[in-house]
Amino acid sequence: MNAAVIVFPGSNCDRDIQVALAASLGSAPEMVWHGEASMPDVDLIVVPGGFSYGDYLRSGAMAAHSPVMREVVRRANDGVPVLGICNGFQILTEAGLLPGVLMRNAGLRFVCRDVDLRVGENKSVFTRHYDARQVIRIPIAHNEGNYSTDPETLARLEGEGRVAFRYCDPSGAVTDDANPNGSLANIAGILNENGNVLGMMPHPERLAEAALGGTDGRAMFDGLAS
Amino acid sequence: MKARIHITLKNGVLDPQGKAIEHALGGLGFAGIDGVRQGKFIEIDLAETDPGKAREAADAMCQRLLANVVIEDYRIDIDE
Amino acid sequence: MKARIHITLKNGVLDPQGKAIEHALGGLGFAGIDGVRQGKFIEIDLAETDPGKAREAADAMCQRLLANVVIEDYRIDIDE
Amino acid sequence: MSNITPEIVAEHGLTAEEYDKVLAIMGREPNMTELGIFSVMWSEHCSYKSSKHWLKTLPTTADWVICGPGENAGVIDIGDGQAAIFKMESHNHPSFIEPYQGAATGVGGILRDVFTMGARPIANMNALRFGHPDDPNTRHLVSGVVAGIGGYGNCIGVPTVGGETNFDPSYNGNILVNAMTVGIADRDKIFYSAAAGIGNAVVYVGSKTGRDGIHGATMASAEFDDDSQDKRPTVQVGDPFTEKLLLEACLELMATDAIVAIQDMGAAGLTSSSVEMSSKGGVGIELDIDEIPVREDAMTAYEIMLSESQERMLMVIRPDAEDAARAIFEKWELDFAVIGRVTDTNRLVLMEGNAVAADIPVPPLVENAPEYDRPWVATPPAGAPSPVEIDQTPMEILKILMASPDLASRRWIWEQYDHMVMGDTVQRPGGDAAVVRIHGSAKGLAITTDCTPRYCVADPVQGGRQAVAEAWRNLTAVGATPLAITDNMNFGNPERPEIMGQFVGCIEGMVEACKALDFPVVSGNVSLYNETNGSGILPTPAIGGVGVIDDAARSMTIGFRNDGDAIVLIGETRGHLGASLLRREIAGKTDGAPPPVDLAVERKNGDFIRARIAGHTVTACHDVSDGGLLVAVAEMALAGDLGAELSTPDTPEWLFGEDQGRYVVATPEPETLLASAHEAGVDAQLIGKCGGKTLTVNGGNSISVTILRGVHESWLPDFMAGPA
Ligand SMILES: Nc1ncnc2c1ncn2[C@@H]1O[C@H](COP(=O)(O)OP(=O)(O)O)[C@@H](O)[C@H]1O
Ligand SMILES: [Mg+2]
Repeated sequence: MNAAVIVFPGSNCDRDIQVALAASLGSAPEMVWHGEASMPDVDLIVVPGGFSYGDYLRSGAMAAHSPVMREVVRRANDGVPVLGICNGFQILTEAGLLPGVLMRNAGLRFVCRDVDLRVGENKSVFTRHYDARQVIRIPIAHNEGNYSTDPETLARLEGEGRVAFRYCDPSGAVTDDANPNGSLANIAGILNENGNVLGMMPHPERLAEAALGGTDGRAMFDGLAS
Repeated sequence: MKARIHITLKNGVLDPQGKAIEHALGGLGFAGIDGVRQGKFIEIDLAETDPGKAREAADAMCQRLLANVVIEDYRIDIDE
Repeated sequence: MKARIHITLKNGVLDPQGKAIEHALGGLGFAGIDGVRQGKFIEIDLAETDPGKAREAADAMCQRLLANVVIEDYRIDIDE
Repeated sequence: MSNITPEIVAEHGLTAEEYDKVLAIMGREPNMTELGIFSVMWSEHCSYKSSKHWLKTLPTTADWVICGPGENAGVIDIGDGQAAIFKMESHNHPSFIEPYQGAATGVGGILRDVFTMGARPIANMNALRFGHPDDPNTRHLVSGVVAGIGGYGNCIGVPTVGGETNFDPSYNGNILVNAMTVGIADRDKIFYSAAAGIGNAVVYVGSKTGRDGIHGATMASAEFDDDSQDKRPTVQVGDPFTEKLLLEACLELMATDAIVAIQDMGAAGLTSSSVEMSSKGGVGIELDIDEIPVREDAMTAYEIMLSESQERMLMVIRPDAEDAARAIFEKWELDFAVIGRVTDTNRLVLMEGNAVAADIPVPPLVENAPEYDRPWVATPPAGAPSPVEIDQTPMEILKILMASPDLASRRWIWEQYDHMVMGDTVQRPGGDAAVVRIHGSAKGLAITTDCTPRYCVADPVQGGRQAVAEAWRNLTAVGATPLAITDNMNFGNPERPEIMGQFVGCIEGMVEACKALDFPVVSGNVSLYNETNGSGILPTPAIGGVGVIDDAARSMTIGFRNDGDAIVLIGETRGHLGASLLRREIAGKTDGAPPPVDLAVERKNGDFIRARIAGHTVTACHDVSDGGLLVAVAEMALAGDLGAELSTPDTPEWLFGEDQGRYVVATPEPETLLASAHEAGVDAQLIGKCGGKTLTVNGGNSISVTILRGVHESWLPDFMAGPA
């Protein structure tokens, strides 16, 4: 199992995901600079968190046009699993791999804290090591994680079981109080039609080790490894 | 030649910043505010001298990068 | 009545966003760009019906909240 | 006929005597550019002319100190061939004028100070002081400063892991924004600023130069008055994205052997960096003004030399390495320009085409910089505290204190900071010290910032001691070995003897504490003239402490863990209420001497605690500071979401006295702990046990942990939700 992590100018969670993947996959992923037009043959592509191009203009907008993204889109369409975390999620929506947009947090403030997430279906390669509806604790750290889309798209996401994670309370109840950024239907992460592209605002790589306060993120990477 | 571009959220797309500004203005005691929308205003200096060509270029820039046409409308004004 | 407000960085104030946008447009192959500045465009619907009063209100809003007058200039247009 | 009128000299913040020195050094009348260079180099901010005399008395050495004050940041040996590099710096005036950008560029500046020396920044801290919550400006300033610190640190991807925040009317017109950065480097790969190699290229990298912050350095040394608004155009805008690129490019280049010397461009930009590099290297530097990357047209030599545009660096490069270096900066899409050469003239020469725009002998510019032993008067002793009448029960008092501005939870602040990025934050904000693991190892650094200004104003010497001691205590409380400090001396107008007396007193106390605790000062910063219309801030010597812990994952936390654990108080309780929080919040008084710090006891108690934590005999530990014993216990109950029953005298003195050198610990084996304390001659007593959902004193007066959490957590968010 070998993976690639795309590095953009301004990415800053690239090393974090590299460490988390290495722990689960047993081998360090390749770090691929955004300027590359080609990419090694890999079984997993991760678009990491951070502030690509400073989040200037619109978060993810400029990175979505990097040369390497054309290749990422091609591989995604060939069925290669692609995981976008935080800024990576924003980039995947801007690149058209996932529907909807991530707008400014409803509270207009950056939010960094652990949140409870309710897993949706657990059929995808990303969620298969979780139980369906399991409640997990994962940190968020973003300014623009307020997911929004049109009613038709939302209906499809819901109908096709493509809402991978929702913000919830510790008991798993999806409430407004548990929604940290105003996201539509408390959406924290979504899948594409084929289920091989996942975008999520929370950072599973940040709680994948007991020393850092939790391991709920680890199951995602173990699931990808197996 | 200058392209002056207004990028605004499509009608129906909710605007958290606009909402927050409206709320904050209320908090400051400003009354009679029926709505606030926040957009972007981008000015681009172009070497191009032909207004038609300049507009075409600006339009392409909006389509490719400046606007997210899923949720945003844009308006381009060219002034010599 | 509508107040249309343009908020732009004062001359000489660094505009990191404009700089980055200019750079990205270059990367997309757009040539002949001599500069990009990004500002805000805010539209406010006001119950006020007197243009003068509306402008006064909008000006107060800019001073108190909308514009950061330390580094930004603003322009107000009132249309009925 | 002379171009340099006394008015121009005054506008440049130079006194007549100082200008006479300039004339003597130059042997002629300087031109405007030269005058500008002298004015920034001799400003309080760059020359430390009022403080140098006293800063020299600070202890700065220890076996583990690799580089003390004088370079961009301090460097200490943390073992395994690695060094920790850190410094704290103020951005007070700019943050008052434009809170977001002022605070953001403050963070950007301190980050550069640290990575200039070859370190990768691994943590940021921030020590903030705001005016009274009721001051109409306070909310706006808090919101802008916090957003600015987060905006810069979050974007560049360095975790902001802690800090401190106080509110006091004395800061109404002069908030304090002190930012600290800690970085890690290989101890044999540290970079310094001394230029060398006659003929070597002087290279400019980073952002282009604009008309940003011209005279920021002199402004940072000028007392505020009501027309300070006019000084507004000097505010600079931060570009954290460019700084991130600059950081990566510099570290990439530092991995090669291309760099002879490197210096960030901070206050006074190109001027101080080039003067610094030539004076440290005992060489001259010749710069070609036309080669300097500029952002605006028609910039004069004066503007270019005094500009404080951010995200810029100056380097001296090996001749053979120029192309390789250029390639790295081009990859990161940053400007890279050879703007001059190292010369053997000991002069700073600026060429504009073939014309000489400035020509200054560097040694006298630096060595003859003014240095004042300003007159000072010692702060009169505060005397015995007046009695405080109290009719509330202990728990009523506790509720008020826990919801008071200086004790309420700072969650609203730290949740706006990415405190986890880089994946090594073992202890997040909320404890006594942050603990950040050194990447790829089990070892960690503990980091804290501390100062109690109300103590410093009542008795500067005790206040100076206490600030250093509390930092040492907070590092100890997580189980770390305290190694060294950086300081940020924030004071009023040093030309007033009573203010200078506060400065001298605080330094004296710091010197004593640093010596007694083997806790040397390796870097620091001074911010004077924090004064509006003649009224100064509380003396605020902010201390940033760094310690090391072998196994970060085993660092101690403040939360009660186990039902039934015994609670033991370490350190003697005399019930000192002078200058206490209880006095201020409950009795509305601020009088009385602050609690004295017995440094010998401080050390004995701290060493005892550290040994117990290392021996795994305690399950929670928290030092006793603002608000005294009951507040400390309450914070431990909240952090662990577990109540406690105390059996202690329930007098205000006992429960809320702020006697120093104390810790509260929880332990399953109190007998062993008390016995070893007795052996070590450490004052220790059993004061209760953990358990339940309430906090109770002597089986009577009690409060539910949930209610306590409510008031503690809600003050700051509620305050900030008020009208903008
Ligand atoms: N401005 C700030 N930014 C981040 N964390 C802060 C800030 N102010 C306070 N904190 C955190 O809040 C906690 C309590 O602060 P403080 O009362 O100063 O701790 P102590 O009394 O142990 O020095 C600490 O963990 C500190 O790091
Ligand atoms: Mg403490």
